[in-house]
Amino acid sequence: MLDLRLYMLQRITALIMAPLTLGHIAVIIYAVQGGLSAAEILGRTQGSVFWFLFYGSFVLAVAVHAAIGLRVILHEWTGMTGTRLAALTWGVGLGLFVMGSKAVIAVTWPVGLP
Amino acid sequence: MTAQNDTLEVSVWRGSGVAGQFETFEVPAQDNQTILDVVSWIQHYADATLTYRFACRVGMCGSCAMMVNGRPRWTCRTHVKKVLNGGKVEIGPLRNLPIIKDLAVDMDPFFDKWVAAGGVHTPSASRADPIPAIDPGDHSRQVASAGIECINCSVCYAACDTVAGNPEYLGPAALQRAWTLYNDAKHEDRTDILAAVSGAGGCHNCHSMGSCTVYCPNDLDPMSAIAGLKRETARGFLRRRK
Amino acid sequence: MTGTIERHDTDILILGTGGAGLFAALHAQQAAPEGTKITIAVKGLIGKCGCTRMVQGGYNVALGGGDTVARHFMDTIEGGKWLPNQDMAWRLCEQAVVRIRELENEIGCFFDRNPDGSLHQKAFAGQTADRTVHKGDLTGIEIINRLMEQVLSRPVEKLQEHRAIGLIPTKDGSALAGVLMIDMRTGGFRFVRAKTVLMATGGGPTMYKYHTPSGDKTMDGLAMALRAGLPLRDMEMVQFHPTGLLAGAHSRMTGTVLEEGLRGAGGQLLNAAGQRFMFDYDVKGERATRDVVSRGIYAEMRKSNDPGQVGMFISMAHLGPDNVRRKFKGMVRRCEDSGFDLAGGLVKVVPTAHYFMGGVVVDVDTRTALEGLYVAGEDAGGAHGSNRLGGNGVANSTVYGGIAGDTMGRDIRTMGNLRDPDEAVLAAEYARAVHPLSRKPDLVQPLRNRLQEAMWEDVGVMRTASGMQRGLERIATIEDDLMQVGVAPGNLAFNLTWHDWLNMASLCDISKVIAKAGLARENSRGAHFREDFPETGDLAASYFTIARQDGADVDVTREPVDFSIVRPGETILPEGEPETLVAAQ
Amino acid sequence: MRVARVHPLWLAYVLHRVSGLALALFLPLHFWVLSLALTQPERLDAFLNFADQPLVKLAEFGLIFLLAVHIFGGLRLMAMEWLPWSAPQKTLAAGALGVAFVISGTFFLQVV
Ligand SMILES: Cc1cc2nc3c(=O)[nH]c(=O)nc-3n(C[C@H](O)[C@H](O)[C@H](O)COP(=O)(O)OP(=O)(O)OC[C@H]3O[C@@H](n4cnc5c(N)ncnc54)[C@H](O)[C@@H]3O)c2cc1C
Ligand code: HEM
Ligand code: SF4
Ligand code: F3S
Ligand code: FES
Repeated sequence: MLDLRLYMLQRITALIMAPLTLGHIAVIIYAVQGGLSAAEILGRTQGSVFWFLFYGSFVLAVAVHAAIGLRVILHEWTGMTGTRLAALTWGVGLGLFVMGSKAVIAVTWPVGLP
Repeated sequence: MTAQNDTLEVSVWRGSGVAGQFETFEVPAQDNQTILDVVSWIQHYADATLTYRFACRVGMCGSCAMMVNGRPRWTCRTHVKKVLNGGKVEIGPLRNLPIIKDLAVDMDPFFDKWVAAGGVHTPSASRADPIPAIDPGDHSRQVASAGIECINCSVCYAACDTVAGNPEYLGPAALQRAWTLYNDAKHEDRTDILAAVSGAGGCHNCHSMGSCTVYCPNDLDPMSAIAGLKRETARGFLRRRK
Repeated sequence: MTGTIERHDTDILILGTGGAGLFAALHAQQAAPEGTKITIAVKGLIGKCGCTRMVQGGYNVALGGGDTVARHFMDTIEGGKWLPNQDMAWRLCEQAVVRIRELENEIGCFFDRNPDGSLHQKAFAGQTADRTVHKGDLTGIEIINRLMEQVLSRPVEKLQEHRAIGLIPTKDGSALAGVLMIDMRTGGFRFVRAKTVLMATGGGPTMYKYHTPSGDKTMDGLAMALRAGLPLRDMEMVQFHPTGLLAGAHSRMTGTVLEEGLRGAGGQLLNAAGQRFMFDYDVKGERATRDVVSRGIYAEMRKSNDPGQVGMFISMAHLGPDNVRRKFKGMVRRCEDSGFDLAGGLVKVVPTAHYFMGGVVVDVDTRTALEGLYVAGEDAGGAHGSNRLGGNGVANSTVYGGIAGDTMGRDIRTMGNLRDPDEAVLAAEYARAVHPLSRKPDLVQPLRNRLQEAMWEDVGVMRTASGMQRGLERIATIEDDLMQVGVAPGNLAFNLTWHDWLNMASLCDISKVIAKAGLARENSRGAHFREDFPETGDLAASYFTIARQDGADVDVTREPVDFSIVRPGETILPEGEPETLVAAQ
Repeated sequence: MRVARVHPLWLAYVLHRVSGLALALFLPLHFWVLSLALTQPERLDAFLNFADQPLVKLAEFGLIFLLAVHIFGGLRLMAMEWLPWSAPQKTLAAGALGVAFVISGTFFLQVV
């Protein structure tokens, strides 16, 4: 179910996410001091190429990573195989990617609050 | 501890294929009694139709493995005292393999995977050649020797949840054999092994849950052997991409 | 009344997957013409049953460093007390050199090395050179695992858990047509025709109260050969290992070997009073050869004459428990698992039946008197004479297994079609096997216990004419009782009790032959010791025994040993060669 | 039939799987909330206020904890798989858990 290619993809995406996620947590810890507000968050991120790339690559990586992870769990726990498993893997991956992209765009696109 | 009781209450799995249930027997307790002795006593004196398998009686052949209180073990080397629970013990067929009857399982899938993992020596010399000098202290030889005493008893295979969930997974013993051969200087097709363990059922399915290493009665460490295969295949993957 | 017997055809059939059977399969594949069908039938799982797997000490082969094939040969002849078939012994020593290279280079075994990378060799008792190649003290596992992989990965038909029960000749009796077997998993019968059949079922003297071989070995092969009318030689020769573990009659651990190395390293044998006794029997004390130590322990047991005190003790503690634990890790753990402390305490030991030197008469190419039947390994007689040297057992099974494969592969080219069986014999063999199914079910195990007691007491380590006569009577009664004991016919799938019954039938048949051959040898050689004839006898007039089925009886005759290579008192070693190359311990 | 297999490495595996699964289930929710920023910022604010409640704080702590567990569990795994040292695996498993605690604990302290 997990050949070398999928394995490498999962490991590489994990390696990409590790610093991103830790960075994200650090930011949150820093940010929550004094309470969060939407404006505060967005003020920092919107229009920033850095944060766009930061969260964008996270979304890309996590879509791949979680899709592969869920694929393995589904196979081992439900015995699902073949096209259904492949379809679900892609579905999860694309779903996460679309939802994640929307979030990233919402948070980093330089439009400002309407 | 109630080992002093003069009888043991033994639940034994009965049935063929998927159907079956536990059946309880009273077995006289003895000093120096192994689980294999208990099972044998039942067949000899209580129920002539009980099926199980053994050969060597001393932990060399790996044919007597069963689930004892839910844990895979060599029954010929398991002293009753070690597993007795309030005078009771539960004995079932080895997990993760098709049951033929009662306590005997079909080991063919285990051995098919052994071969599929590339666990067969391919010669780099012939009987006409001298035996190669090999430094026993050489690093790769020591890695190869670490797993060489495996008796293919399938205890690790039964312990692994990945095998349980993923029928294609080659399993710890087969992969450990592949790793041994990969490190064997005498083996001709070392890269073939990496290909054999990189497919859909290959080493990359292992989650390093370590039950193989924890339960191997031989103190072998298939988990680390599999990690070795992952390392080498990953290295090969990256190199190829360059 | 042949119920349903499934018919099956092949070209080359191999019975057993010890060193002999597996090597035969590989060599047959190399030697036979393209398209030859090869089938392996075995009582257990491929490679996991039999004794080759249990080999501890190692593999004898002369690989230079002063050692020569001639020296190996001389040790084998002298160890066998001049009874071996010399041509077979020579071939064994000569071919072992090739076989060990094959094992390392082609099969993939890795044997222990010296620091300089060359093979490590040590000396078993009775050898005049460091000759034994080994993999720690688990040599058999390495050999059989590697052979098993090779065979499993080849297109050989595998009939696992198939028990051979009868050799079926052609109607005119001139050749073998095939083998009747039971598919143990289903309980069904299967008759397999083959042009050539190798019998490599490995003997196995498990009719003794204490025995080392694996549970699947019960003399089936020799019993089948006897019924098929083949001559068996040296059938009185049962090798006892001096230190079998004594864990009680109820335990399958009882009889299993505590390795030779324990005594070699200085292990002491003690009696119930805690005293060493082996020096009363031999100047080498505990380090004397197997037969001598076995007799010493046996005599001491008899001396103590205490029914509550069976067996003697082995003590290692004086060598330092930690040291012992380090040096004999496997043995210490094994004892521990069955409840004994080998490193620091006393472990009870008893001589245990280990190897069977007797077997079917074969030529140096493993051919027998019956066309189409070949025999190799422990089932074949002749190579060891009255005593097998430690390390010559696997050498024998792998060398001759390979030769059998080569010979069958070659012979099959000139053989015509498959032969048709004598249906009457087939029906008789079938009837024999189903006999218990129509009797009232009863316990089989007590009969096995009785047979084992009888053989141990009357046809064991030390023998007398009256003892062996008594033994024969006891066997006869047990056999009569066996014929009355039934097995419930309801569920024959993987029915171990039915197979226990069949095991008993084979063991009784061969037990009788052992006792009769023992009676026929009126001197003491190697493993065979007659209290009433303790002398070796005239070496130059050495004879070996031949047993044959004669109607309902077994007939034993004597035949002179053919000293085809060397005569007693002479040697083939060059003049001036030292007597031994082994440094004194 | 019952299967007995509880030992540290197996627990580490279960923890890794459960945390991965939980994260995978939570992530879509997280993305959804963030994407509200574009269309309905007031609902995002409302959510953030809601997130100030102690119970929710605890849940967040759990989440960060899971994330930390998963990350360090994952790093532990990759170290085991790829780095030559492999013996002290149990220590690694425990260590990963420890680091996870420290991180999420810091978060917790900061937040409360
Ligand atoms: C504990 C122990 C230690 C030993 N140590 C040494 C040593 O250190 N060095 C040494 O040289 N020798 C040693 N020996 C002896 C050695 O093991 C044997 O000489 C040799 O392995 C015999 O090989 P084989 O192939 O003839 O028989 P085996 O390896 O015994 O194989 C016999 C095969 O025949 C099968 N079989 C039996 N009956 C039937 C049937 N009816 N139908 C189908 N199949 C059947 C069995 O299941 C098995 O597969 C030792 C033996 C024992 C028991
Ligand atoms: C936050 C987003 C993440 C999600 C949703 C997620 C999800 C998952 C899932 C569902 C699995 C499958 C678990 C299993 O097979 O048992 C998994 C496996 C894995 N994850 Fe993550 N993960 C995330 C982040 C990370 C990070 C940051 C790392 C980096 C260290 C990581 C490392 C791994 C590894 C190594 C595996 C493989 C486990 C195995 O083979 O047993 N993950 N992940
Ligand atoms: S690795 Fe250990 S448990 Fe697994 S088959 Fe080999 S000896 Fe048995
Ligand atoms: S138990 Fe199974 S998951 Fe891997 S570490 Fe061992 S093979
Ligand atoms: S009977 Fe051989 S390992 Fe237990």
